[in-house]
Amino acid sequence: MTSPATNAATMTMAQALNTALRGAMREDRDVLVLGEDVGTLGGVFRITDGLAAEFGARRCLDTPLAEAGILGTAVGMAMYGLRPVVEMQFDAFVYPAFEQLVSHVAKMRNRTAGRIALPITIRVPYGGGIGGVEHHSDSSESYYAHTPGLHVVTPATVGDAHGLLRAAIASNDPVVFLEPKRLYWSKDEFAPTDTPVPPIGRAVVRRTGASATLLTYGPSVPVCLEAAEAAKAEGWDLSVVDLRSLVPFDDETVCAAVRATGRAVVVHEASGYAGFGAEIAARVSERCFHHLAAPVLRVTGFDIPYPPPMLERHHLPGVDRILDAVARLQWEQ
Amino acid sequence: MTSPATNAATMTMAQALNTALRGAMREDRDVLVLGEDVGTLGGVFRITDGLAAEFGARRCLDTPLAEAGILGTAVGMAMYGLRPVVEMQFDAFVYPAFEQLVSHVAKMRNRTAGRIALPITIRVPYGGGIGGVEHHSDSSESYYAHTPGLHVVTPATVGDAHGLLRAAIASNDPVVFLEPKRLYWSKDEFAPTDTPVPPIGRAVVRRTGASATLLTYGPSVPVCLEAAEAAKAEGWDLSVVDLRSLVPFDDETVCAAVRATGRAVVVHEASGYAGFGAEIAARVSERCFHHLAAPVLRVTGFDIPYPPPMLERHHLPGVDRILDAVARLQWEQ
Amino acid sequence: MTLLDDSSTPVLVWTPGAHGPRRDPAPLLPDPEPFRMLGTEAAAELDADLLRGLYRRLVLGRRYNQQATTLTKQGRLAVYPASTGQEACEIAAATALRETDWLFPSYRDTLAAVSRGVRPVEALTLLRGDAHSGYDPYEHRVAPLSTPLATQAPHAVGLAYAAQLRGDDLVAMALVGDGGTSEGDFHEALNFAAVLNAPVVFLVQNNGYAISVPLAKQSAAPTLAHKAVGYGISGRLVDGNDAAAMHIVLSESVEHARSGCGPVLVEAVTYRLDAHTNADDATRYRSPEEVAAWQAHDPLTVLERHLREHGLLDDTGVAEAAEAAEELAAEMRAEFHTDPLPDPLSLFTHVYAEPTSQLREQAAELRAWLTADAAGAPTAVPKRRR
Amino acid sequence: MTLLDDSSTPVLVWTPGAHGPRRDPAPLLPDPEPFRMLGTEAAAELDADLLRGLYRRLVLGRRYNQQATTLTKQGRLAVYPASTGQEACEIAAATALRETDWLFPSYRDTLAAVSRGVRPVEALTLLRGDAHSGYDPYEHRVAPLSTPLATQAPHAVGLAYAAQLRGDDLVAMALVGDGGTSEGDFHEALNFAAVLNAPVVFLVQNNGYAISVPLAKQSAAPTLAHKAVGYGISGRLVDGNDAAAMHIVLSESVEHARSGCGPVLVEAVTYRLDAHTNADDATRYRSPEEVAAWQAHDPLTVLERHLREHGLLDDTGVAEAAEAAEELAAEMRAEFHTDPLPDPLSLFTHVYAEPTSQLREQAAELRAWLTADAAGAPTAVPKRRR
Ligand SMILES: Cc1ncc(C[n+]2csc(CCOP(=O)(O)OP(=O)(O)O)c2C)c(N)n1
Ligand SMILES: Cc1ncc(C[n+]2csc(CCOP(=O)(O)OP(=O)(O)O)c2C)c(N)n1
Ligand SMILES: [Mg+2]
Ligand SMILES: [Mg+2]
Repeated sequence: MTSPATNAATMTMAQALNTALRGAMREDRDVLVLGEDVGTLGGVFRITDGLAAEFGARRCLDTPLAEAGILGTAVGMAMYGLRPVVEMQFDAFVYPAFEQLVSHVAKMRNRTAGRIALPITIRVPYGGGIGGVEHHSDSSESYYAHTPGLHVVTPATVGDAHGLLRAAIASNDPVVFLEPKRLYWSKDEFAPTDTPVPPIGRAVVRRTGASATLLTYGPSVPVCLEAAEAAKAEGWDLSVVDLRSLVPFDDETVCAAVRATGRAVVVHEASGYAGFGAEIAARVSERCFHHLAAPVLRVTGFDIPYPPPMLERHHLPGVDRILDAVARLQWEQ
Repeated sequence: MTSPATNAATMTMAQALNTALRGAMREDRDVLVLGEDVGTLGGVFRITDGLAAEFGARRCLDTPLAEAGILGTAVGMAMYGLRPVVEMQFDAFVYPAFEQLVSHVAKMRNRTAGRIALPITIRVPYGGGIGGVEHHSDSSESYYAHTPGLHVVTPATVGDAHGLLRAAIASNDPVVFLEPKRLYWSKDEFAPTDTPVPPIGRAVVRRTGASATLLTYGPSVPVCLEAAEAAKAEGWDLSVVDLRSLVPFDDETVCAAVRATGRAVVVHEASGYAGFGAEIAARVSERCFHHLAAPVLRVTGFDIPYPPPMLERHHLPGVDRILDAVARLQWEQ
Repeated sequence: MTLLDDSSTPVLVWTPGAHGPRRDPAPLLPDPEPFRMLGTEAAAELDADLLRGLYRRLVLGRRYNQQATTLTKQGRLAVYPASTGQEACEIAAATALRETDWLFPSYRDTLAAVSRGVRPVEALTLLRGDAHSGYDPYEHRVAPLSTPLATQAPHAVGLAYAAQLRGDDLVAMALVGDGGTSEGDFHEALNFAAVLNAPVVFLVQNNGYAISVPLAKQSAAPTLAHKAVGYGISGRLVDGNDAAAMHIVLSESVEHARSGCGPVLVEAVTYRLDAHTNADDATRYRSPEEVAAWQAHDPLTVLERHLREHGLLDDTGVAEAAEAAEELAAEMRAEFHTDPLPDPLSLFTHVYAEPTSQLREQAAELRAWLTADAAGAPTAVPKRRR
Repeated sequence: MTLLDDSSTPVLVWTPGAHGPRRDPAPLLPDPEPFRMLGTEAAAELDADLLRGLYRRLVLGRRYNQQATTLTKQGRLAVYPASTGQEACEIAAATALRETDWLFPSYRDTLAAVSRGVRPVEALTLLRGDAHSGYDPYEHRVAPLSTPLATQAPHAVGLAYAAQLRGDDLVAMALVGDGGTSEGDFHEALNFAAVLNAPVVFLVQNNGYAISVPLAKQSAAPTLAHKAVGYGISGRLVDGNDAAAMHIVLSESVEHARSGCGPVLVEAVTYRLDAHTNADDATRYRSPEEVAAWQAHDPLTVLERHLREHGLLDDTGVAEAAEAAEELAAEMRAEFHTDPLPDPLSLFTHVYAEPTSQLREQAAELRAWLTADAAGAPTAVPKRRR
């Protein structure tokens, strides 16, 4: 998706994330990585591969198996001036650390009137589509987005994975960095050195169309782009907006894209009910009310616990369900 | 708010909750209460007052101070056929139990294909307005509402406090029972024996008006009713819908009330961003699109950590902010 | 009898004059060396049938692990965390419990479940991917496999407490790994069990690793069994590769709990001979020499050697056990031969006792899509509902 | 030096031949009786200036607790959890640390913060209700008071580890209550500290109750200090009402941690003489006799008696200390005389380093309402923006 640049190479999103971590650790000795299996093993997804070898076991730290302990320890490190990057092994294993996240990480700057900043990056492989057993495919972005004090970002491209991770580590606020695990092995041409670090908080229009606008993020971005291609056959020319940042929200880009078409569909993997898509739909409905020719629809996971591998394809929003929603955008009017 | 009935007495919401617990424990020996300070002390809000004396320390159990342990223990009790009622001492102290809540309580029925039911009631004193120090005034309903497998209810009247708690304890599904702590001392005439147990999942229209509809729940219900009174002076006749049940959602009642006026304002204490109001606004905007004369507006807490006592009145949605939103419902059209 | 008896005497607080320990820690501490039977003189006294039974179960268990691993290679199982090398622990967890007792396994413990009577295909359903839990927990009193580590430990406490409250004779056993002991839930469960005097046995299989993380990075405790004293319960240390020792220590612990003497923490020292799962590359974090050293202490080898040395097993016995194991393997292959076809609409059936109106709407949507799909919707936008 | 040194030898796994404890548990166990100085013969050797200093601090501490309690009655403080009776613990936490060290207090420990130099009005801001935390944590190296129990314990570990990584000489002390030891975070913090060999001292003030819940319903451990052995660290038991013993044990523990010998868990046996907070009714869960027994063992009485008996304190000394205490009390009254007027718009300033566009919008909204309010909007709908 990025245009070829000097010294570009084809890499996977996993490699881009690894490159980002390595670069940040080389440039700033205050950056350190901690989590379960991040050291010797390089993480179960190999995102931290080679970091312990290059930076030592104390800067790429295999911790005991306790997520509250990991995040709580990171808080103390950050209080002392380090910039910890925490790896949570899977989405559902953030939950044991929820109190640390909500009651400390999110609130520390506020409760100390700005005296303590917590530049912590919390990397969370999230989402489904990889045939994981239960507790390995959750999309928990809504919990984080509803917690003031956290930034929440999620890349959909190899380049953004690198850039947003560098931006997250550079941020003086805690960032929940959601990595769409089924895009780990997606590939793209990409030159880490040439690629500017995108500021956190900016959405990007991945495709401009005139008929309707798909609003999405993370693992659903490629699905929406595919749907937009398929929609051509129906005579629909779809815009696709990749939010990238759930907090802060890029109202400007999103509203402009919706007003331009007057129709919008929100797409994400998480269960729809009180999901992040509700916020998108509510905002857009409020802010673009008089531009809307049809209600904003949502295509999301069902309101069920994440299903077992053999059924997950029915749960995940796919091209067909997206096109079906587009078809329901009251074209007859 | 309830009409006087035979053997009615004036009681506080706290007393009604206590009455409900006592009644349930008398009728069913499988009902038991556990939590921090629920025994000898009767709970910090005295909701469990006298239960240990009547039912013994093993059925009204003072536990060690560990919320995951409390909820996890309740899971095991429920697996064995008991109907545990868990008291979480304050809203923010549910967070240590978040993993048990999300990964087990919410999912157990589903992951065992219906073989294990968990009839657990999780009582959570929530919300602000009582001058509590940090971590004592959170409105965390959005986290629970977004977690499939949980029922989420919250009473706004003395009668509903009793009825909904009885319904929650009788339910074969886990229920997060949110108690608006600033309504604990609200009083009403009420007869426990005469009052039917309202089914979980039904909203109630507290006031019918023709101009616009306020959609709200829990601690904001009395505020909305007050706003509706004040609005008369402006010539607005407002409907007020008390959701009572956030999960399941009473689409029928809510949509009918919104369609009747064509204008709606959602009111809750929690931070607005990705808050439960987003779901209400998104649903209503989608389902009542062609009936809406104006966008659905939200009046909520700001997107900030809950403020210290001396500033909380600025954060909480009050009558003025609600009327201000009503004024912005594009009456000129 | 218990600390929380309704009739209990006024609660004890340390008074200025009586500050000493509320209980003597000495009896709570584990032996300095893991308890062993096989290879010791005491082993000669062991019941021959017990040992032969354990042997047959071990052989079955090993074959079970092999077959399940093979099924992953054939794509019949999505993933399999083998308990190869830990079979003595898995099996003893079953032999030490009565039918009326409960087992709370962790994700690696399908063999323990199978040893309690759960059919392999049902125990492995989670790992095949057609459903989250394939067996009825009430049938053999085996809780669903717990993937979030140590989170099932408090469930065991609650269930045991509930049984006690009803006056039922029941012990609950929770299985946790060495890594799992670091989780807060492990701590809270032990503490609750101790304070409630609930009849629970916590079995920690210390196999040296949590995926790639060795014990030395997990805990600095003298032994994991030493954690018991911090809860005021008994700690036992046992050789997890000695099936006889495992059976004895767990049986004693279960009876200790059953008789109202309180929960027990048992640490079984063992080793995971296979990788974490079939998807793991164990050579990244441990040496072939280390694995070889433990292979020499394989629970099956150790027991077989003992039996042969004591004339309790001959080639016929070995062949018989192997045959039974082959039967099990054949049964597993047969069960896994066909692909399960879980019903997509089952997604909505067990979220709540009754589906909410929201779920009914969503089920209707999915049904419509499935129907359109089956009917073969127009090609331009295939499968789309019109 | 530490377990995780880059250069460390290959990780130790128990090998079949060497199954015994990886470290000897004996030295980790606490003494059977709490360590005491005052009233013992050894007390005669104590430095007189140290004791007189502790006395003055105790008198100040007691007065601080009284004044703060009075402020709640006057509505100047929203709530106050007094540490009356626990002053020796609070104070020793400060005297045992160097200026460069860090303190991680729990919600009850404002006196410990004040003893490290935080101004009372700043330490009490949280409880007055004008801001969440009134002091700059970096000024006196005191972390914000932690309301969610035990959650600050892992912070202490992380900070101590970070300092170690940078080669800075620093010890972190985390204060937890007896109730707080039941939380998972307490367990995880101790384990992390032990495994990382981080210089942390965990001080548990066992005051017998968690609100209404007595220790016997909180833990069945011989003593809470016995928990140390489960993490492979040293446990110390000390009389929390003996200021000299507290100072000595904490100083030794801090130096133990500082010198790289690992974290220490100290249990101080003490008693909360006041109710949980001014809003609590302690008569619901404990007897006047019990309170009276502890009053006789009041840390202030105990130390004063010792000083007088050894001729180290006379009426002048008592009067001087009382005078200093009255000065502190007067200062507190003066500071709390005026109502703070926190700026409503400050709500938005420290959520993020830079407010998001969402927060800027919301701040503008609030500003508009406040302006309308000040301008006196029409009466029918007062304060409403038009
Ligand atoms: C709460 C939680 N965190 C992380 C994981 C991911 N995970 C799965 S297995 C494992 C290692 C478990 O080690 P141990 O407890 O020793 O059990 P073993 O695998 O050795 O049987 C990890 C970290 C998990 N399942 N649950
Ligand atoms: C995580 C959490 N759960 C519950 C509470 C509510 N609470 C406040 S103080 C307290 C008792 C604390 O007891 P202890 O740890 O012994 O400290 P003490 O009050 O005796 O100083 C409780 C339950 C809390 N603050 N945090
Ligand atoms: Mg292990
Ligand atoms: Mg206490």
